[in-house]
Amino acid sequence: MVPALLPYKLLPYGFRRKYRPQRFIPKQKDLKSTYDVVIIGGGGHALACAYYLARDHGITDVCILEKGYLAGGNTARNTAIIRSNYLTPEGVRFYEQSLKLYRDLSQDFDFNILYSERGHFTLAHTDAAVRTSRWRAEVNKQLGVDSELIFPDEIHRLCPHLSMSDHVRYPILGALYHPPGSIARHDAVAWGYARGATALGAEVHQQTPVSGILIENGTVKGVETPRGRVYANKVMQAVAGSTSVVAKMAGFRLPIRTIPLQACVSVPLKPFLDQIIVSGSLHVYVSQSSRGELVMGGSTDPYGLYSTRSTLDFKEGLLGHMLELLPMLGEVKILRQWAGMADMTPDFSPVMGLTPVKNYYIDSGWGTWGFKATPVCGMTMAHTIATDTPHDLIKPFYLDRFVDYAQVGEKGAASVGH
Amino acid sequence: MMAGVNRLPAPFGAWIDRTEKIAFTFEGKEIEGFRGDTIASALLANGQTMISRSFKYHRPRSVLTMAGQDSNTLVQVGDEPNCLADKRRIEPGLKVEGQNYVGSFEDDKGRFTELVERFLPVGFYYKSFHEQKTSWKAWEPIIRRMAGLGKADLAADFHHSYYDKQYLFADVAVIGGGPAGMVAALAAAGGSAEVILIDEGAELGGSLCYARFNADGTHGSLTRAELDAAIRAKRNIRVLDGAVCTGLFSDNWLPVIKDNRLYKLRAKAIVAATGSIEQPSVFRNNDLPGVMFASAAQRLIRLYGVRPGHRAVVLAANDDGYGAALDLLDAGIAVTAMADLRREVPSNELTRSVRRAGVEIIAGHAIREAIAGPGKARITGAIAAPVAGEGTLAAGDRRLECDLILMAVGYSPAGQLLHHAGTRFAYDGASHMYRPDALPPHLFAAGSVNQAYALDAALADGRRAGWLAARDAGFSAGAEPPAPADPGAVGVTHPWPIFPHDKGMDFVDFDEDLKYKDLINGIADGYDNVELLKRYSTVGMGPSQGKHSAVAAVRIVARETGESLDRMSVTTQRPPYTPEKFGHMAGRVFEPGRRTAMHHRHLELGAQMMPAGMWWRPAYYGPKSERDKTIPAEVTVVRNNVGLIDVSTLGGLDVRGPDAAEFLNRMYTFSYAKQQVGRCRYVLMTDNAGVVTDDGVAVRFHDEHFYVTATTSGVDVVYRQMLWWNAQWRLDVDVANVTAAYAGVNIAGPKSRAVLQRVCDGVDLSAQAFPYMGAAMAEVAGIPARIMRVGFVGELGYEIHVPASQGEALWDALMAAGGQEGIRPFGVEAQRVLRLEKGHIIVSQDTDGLTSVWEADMAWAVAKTKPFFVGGRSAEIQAKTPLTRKLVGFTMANDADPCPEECHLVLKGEEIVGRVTSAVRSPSLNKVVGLAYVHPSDGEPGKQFDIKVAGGRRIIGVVTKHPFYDPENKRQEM
Amino acid sequence: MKLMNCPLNGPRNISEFAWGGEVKPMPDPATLGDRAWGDWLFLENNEAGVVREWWCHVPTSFWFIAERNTVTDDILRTYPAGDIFKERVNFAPKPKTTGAEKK
Amino acid sequence: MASPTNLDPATLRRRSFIYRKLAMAGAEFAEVNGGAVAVRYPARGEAETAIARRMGLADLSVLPHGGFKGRGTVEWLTAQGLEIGADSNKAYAQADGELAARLAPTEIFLLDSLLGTGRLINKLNNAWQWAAAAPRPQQGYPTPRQDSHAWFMVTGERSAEMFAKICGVDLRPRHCPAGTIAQTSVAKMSATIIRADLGGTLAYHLLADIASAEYLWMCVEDAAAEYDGGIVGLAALRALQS
Repeated sequence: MVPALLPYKLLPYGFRRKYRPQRFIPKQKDLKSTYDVVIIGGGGHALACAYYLARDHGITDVCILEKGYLAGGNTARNTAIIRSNYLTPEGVRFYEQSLKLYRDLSQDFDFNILYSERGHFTLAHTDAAVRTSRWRAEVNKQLGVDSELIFPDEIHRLCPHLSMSDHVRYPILGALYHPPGSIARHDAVAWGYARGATALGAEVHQQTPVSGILIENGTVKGVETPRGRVYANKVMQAVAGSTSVVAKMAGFRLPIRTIPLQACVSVPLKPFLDQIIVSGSLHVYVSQSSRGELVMGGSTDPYGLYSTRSTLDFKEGLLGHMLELLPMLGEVKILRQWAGMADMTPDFSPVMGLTPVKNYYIDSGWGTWGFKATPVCGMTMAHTIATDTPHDLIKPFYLDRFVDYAQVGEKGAASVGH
Repeated sequence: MMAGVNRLPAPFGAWIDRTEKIAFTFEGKEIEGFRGDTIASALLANGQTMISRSFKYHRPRSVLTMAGQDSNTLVQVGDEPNCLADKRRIEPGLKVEGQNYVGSFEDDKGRFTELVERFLPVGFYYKSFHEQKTSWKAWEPIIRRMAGLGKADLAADFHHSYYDKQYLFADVAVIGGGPAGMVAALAAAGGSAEVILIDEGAELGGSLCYARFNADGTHGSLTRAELDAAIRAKRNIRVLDGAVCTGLFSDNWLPVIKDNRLYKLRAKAIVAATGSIEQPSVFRNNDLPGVMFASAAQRLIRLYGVRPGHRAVVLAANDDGYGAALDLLDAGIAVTAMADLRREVPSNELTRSVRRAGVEIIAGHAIREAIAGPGKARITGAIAAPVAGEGTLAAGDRRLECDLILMAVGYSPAGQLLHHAGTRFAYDGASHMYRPDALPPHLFAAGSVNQAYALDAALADGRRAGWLAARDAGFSAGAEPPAPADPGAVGVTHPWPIFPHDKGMDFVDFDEDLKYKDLINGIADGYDNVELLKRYSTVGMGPSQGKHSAVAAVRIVARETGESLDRMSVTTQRPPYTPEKFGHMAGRVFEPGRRTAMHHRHLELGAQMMPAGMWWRPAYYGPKSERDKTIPAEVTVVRNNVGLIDVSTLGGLDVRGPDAAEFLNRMYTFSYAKQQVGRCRYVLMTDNAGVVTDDGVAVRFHDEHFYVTATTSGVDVVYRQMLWWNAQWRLDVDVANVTAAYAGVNIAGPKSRAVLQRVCDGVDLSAQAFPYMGAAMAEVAGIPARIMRVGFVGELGYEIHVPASQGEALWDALMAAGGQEGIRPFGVEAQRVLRLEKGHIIVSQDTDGLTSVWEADMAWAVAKTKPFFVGGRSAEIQAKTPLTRKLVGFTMANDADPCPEECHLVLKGEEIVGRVTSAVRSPSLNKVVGLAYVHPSDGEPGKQFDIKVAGGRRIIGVVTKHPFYDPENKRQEM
Repeated sequence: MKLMNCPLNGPRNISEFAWGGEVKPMPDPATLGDRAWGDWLFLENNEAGVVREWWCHVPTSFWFIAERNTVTDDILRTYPAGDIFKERVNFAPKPKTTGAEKK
Repeated sequence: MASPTNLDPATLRRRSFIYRKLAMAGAEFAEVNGGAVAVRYPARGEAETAIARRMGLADLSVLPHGGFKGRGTVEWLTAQGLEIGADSNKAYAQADGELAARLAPTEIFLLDSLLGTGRLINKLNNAWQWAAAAPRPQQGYPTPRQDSHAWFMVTGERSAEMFAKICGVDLRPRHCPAGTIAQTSVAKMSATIIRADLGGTLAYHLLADIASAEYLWMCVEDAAAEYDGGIVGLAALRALQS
């Protein structure tokens, strides 16, 4: 017990004269002309998929093609919240599996992803929001997920800094409390998967965009890149923010609109906010990172755009509302703002699994929730690719559910869902 | 007057007013400074060198830039954390404290982390603590405690200060009031263009205020005075000094912060004359108090009259270091030696003057190490060594006595704002700096941010940029000024001022306490791309966002990976340029709330108000403690007597024109072509996907005029959708949203007719003349009114809509008229109960984001033979698919069971098949009634289903036909 | 803050406008198959490039069309909806039996 | 009630949504158009015209205002004798000082003069009626602007600066000639601003959702405080105009 408490892994660093690097991302190799599986995109989902393809299905001849740098898209831009308190049973089961995988990732990777259980509070400021919170709590509990609807006294006890005034436009009437809600170091998740996948044989090729997709008789054959043509038996795309653009190369359209999602952090403060706080009515969420920064965001931008530009109005709106929740933070400062691109679906559930093109698979429609789904996406997509059959957990998220009028209505829980 | 041991006499200290002393405290000690002093200048003047503790190792830190560009002087000022002590001006009584220490500021226990520094390699937290869940559980709180810098003031539960915002407009905005910016503003204002010049300083001038451009040091101030006078004389230049522009957003949108205000400036064209940021040399202990930029020392001396040290060594790689040495000498500070990285020191006015002053110039030498004094609170010397090659030093150390080391080894353009706008930067192999390459439209760069380093070049560049910006904004005057012939950028920045030390503490990033080897090791771990290295090592992620570390990091990555600097760029610079307070971003809280005409009457009657969309509505009338009694009492009054509810918030739309009926046919599920004038009809709206989105009543007042109601929170969307559809259909119809124009009440209950008749002359309210679902325009209490015999509550009742400005008068009249019947106002809560007793749905409570008309069991509201209605095509398809749930009325199988709460689940076995959407113990029926989604196989009256209630208990609901109350609807038709 | 040139009100901060998505005129629902209807309704081009979109100036509830580059966010052109939708749209009466009755 | 006058606004049917605030500020009311308008604030130390020249705020909500919209509106109003120019977002002065604000090609917002006689607006409201049988002539439709919109007036040389704190449109006199209309967002509400100087004094009508009148009034008061702004009565406005 005691030795395990000591960070003994750090001892060699101190005692060795020379730094012994642990190479996480292997040096780039030459691009082969054929692979078993090509994964378009080098973010968390793609890397996780490669990892589980190798670990669970023995498929190691996998090539990950990333147009920029490793995990530099939405994986690098999200606010790293993990939770499973969804509204639909389909969503709850899926994200609960993700959360379970997350809990063991540091151990699996031998690499600390700084997974930190903080407790997640979705504040309700209207009767309707209280109802939705109860709905989510009831669905969660029925499926074994720890969630509860709590009321102002309890909220005040657990989050003493929140303004509980009822003389405001959005008084806090209740909250969905989800104790397992967590944060983690987003980059570390991707790096862990990258190391795991590459150690088992997968190749990561950065700065290698896909410029075309080879399809013969409705079956995918490979992809085009500036570094040459790459053939593959199976191809998956996991390119949040460019989903429709890549799918268009494969010849199909999706129920997706791509909309920027912005976030910002404060200058580091001594830790005071242990919880993750979300307010749908106020379009705000906030948590405090392991560096002491307040990590904050809101809802998606008001219109579609393929750009990660930032706006001033985002900050104005966000901080105005932030001070309604935490009025004492007026003198705290914003350090940096940025944006990612969210692929929004009509029902706020993902689009995963098979596509109209044979042997071409898709992992998309993550909206604002891609990070928390990373492990389960990797696991279920690996299964789907290996067996050419959608994993049970993702069957409800099939593309044709829209024309079948069988949507998975997660939207009710998600005016701002982080 | 000379407050402070290190205060220099006038004329040093151009920005301080020695006639006004100001006292404040630092760590509880009283400190005295002058008006105009910053916290840092006042502290240094009083011999308080250490100002803050570093992030990781808690090393003492002091002034580095004296320009607010670093985080070495972050302090806590009262309730404000992370305040830049070198920018923040002192005020009487200011309470300043150090940050990030354990124990006391002077005796910080946190400094012992440095002892175990070897065990904490780059990314150490990824590499350990995770072996077992127990380990991370134990260490996480410890690591978390170490995080952060300043403290939020948690005791406060209010906004600290009054912050507001203002829009500004300019033809040309010039950002930066240094020489280039001043000239740019003048050039831009040559015609009639309106120019705004934004500068951070207490006065315009930038480097003209503190730098030395010639041997006698007069050139800067004379130029400044001349330009300043010219600017003040221009009526079309507005100067915003003491203001910082923190970002450059789409379409020339600039946030400018000054005092407690955020200005939002829209300019037609922009000149960025933001200058450049001096860059450090990397050597051991380069972070300790006493090591600072040459420009920082010059600012201290010239602007604040503060002696930065007593004996200095100047490390130079350009002439500016010599200018600084002359400033030191003028201020009576000894200069032990100049170490110059260059093998050959050019001979010019400045270098010759330094030589003439008897200062030894050691060419081809770098600083290997600064010698730390006791407690590292101040350096006590420097070790200079000959430069052997790029980043390597040869033997031949020389110890130089000093308590001050100035670094003048080069610059990097302050290109943050240009970055925000998407400017590409390219590495210039001749100047060894990144320079703006392709500028976006309407944006111009001038001065040292644009590589114009020599003063004459900066002035010429400013003139050119100002002229171009004015032309871009539509104001041409005279001929285009030429670009400077020689910008003078070559020779000011050394390509490799980085000299790692075996024993470390050679900082590349002061904010994050990152040493040279941390970057090298991170690259070795595979993070060999600047962006990846930034994320892994956190280089450039601290409060100064890489202003001093980004370029060094690129140089190091380039060398380690063998990549050319031409092909690399610094990491993306994101807004803000400098940290912005939440208060500034928030400003005044603009949160409109809508109040009905009767709002104050409700308050006078003791109503508890609740938000409903944008509106405030009475929930019930009486104290909160009486809620459970009040609501049933309000219900009972309506059932037995007469009640009055404010329904002003209900949406109202006038739909007029020859195509009015056709338009409603398309927008709603029902059919309206044959609706009689003077009659009401239910409206149900679905969206194109067949989802129920709104409902209300359509009243036909004229063949071509329907008055349509919509839900309180839905009407704005309904209105916008109607206009959107008709923008495509082009029917001859006019739609007006008249929601706010009408105040409305519903007077309901068996005695409502009697009360209304009393104030309603000339209208026959009898059941025959004015039947249920009838409507008329008439006068009520002398007020023109739209009267409709509709209601949600299932009693005889009248909805009366009157001009909003007369709504209060209507309320007064009805309350007075109903006095003898004991009329009583009722609120939203009672109405919810009453409607549920009647089994009426509330759209968005009893429906959700996917509910179809079939699921809601509202097939009766769908006209089957219309050519088209929005959602109709989807409804057809949905009708062919088997239902997965159905909305039904229910009561409890067992009377003793508790009333389920809204959103308790309906289960079939363990499977979730639906939920309770509304439920209440009916005061009128004294039993539970409700609505719920159940499995379609359980959808017929009499079927039983499981409801999981609080505590996981299951109770049994019985599907029951509604209305629960008055099933034949006789009461509303009385 | 982007500027949007409203055909009625002139250049305004884009915060005064609401985005209405891509202009995709509705095909005749009476003749369209179920699958084709669903595709039209739910699938998006989500083009990375110049698109024709609906925008509404909120203070005046004025709908118009903008051509915008969804990569650069440049707004190339704005014009009243009437420039595209010129004719009154009529729907043919329904044949006697419809899907809705086969519930 | 703090008002020194005997006229209690609550005795009249038409009431401004902020009459309580005006009364608290010490307003003296007079009856206009069936409602009580704040004419002056006798307790003020400074002349109200001086305040109004600097930065004044007045509530004219009970004064007659109205409008018409829909196809045929402008043709019908022209036939009724109004003079309406071709440009939208321009306000056109009528013979007796009324304003016909053209919000859109087929939409007119009518503001009475400061006398508030209602002569023109009442005449038009009475004149408009449904024609007997279809096809009916195109004549627009009346809109209930009297009740949908609160009507404030913002006056004085600092008023443009004040607006810059709550409205993103450039209303500085040089950039916003007399008669210019801005339909925009003010303090996060939709609002219509019309520049209509009073004599030589810069002034704007501010028209916005009646249900948010109290909110907007407080926002303007807050923004105006910096410029020593104050509430003024109708009398001061009339004085400036003449």
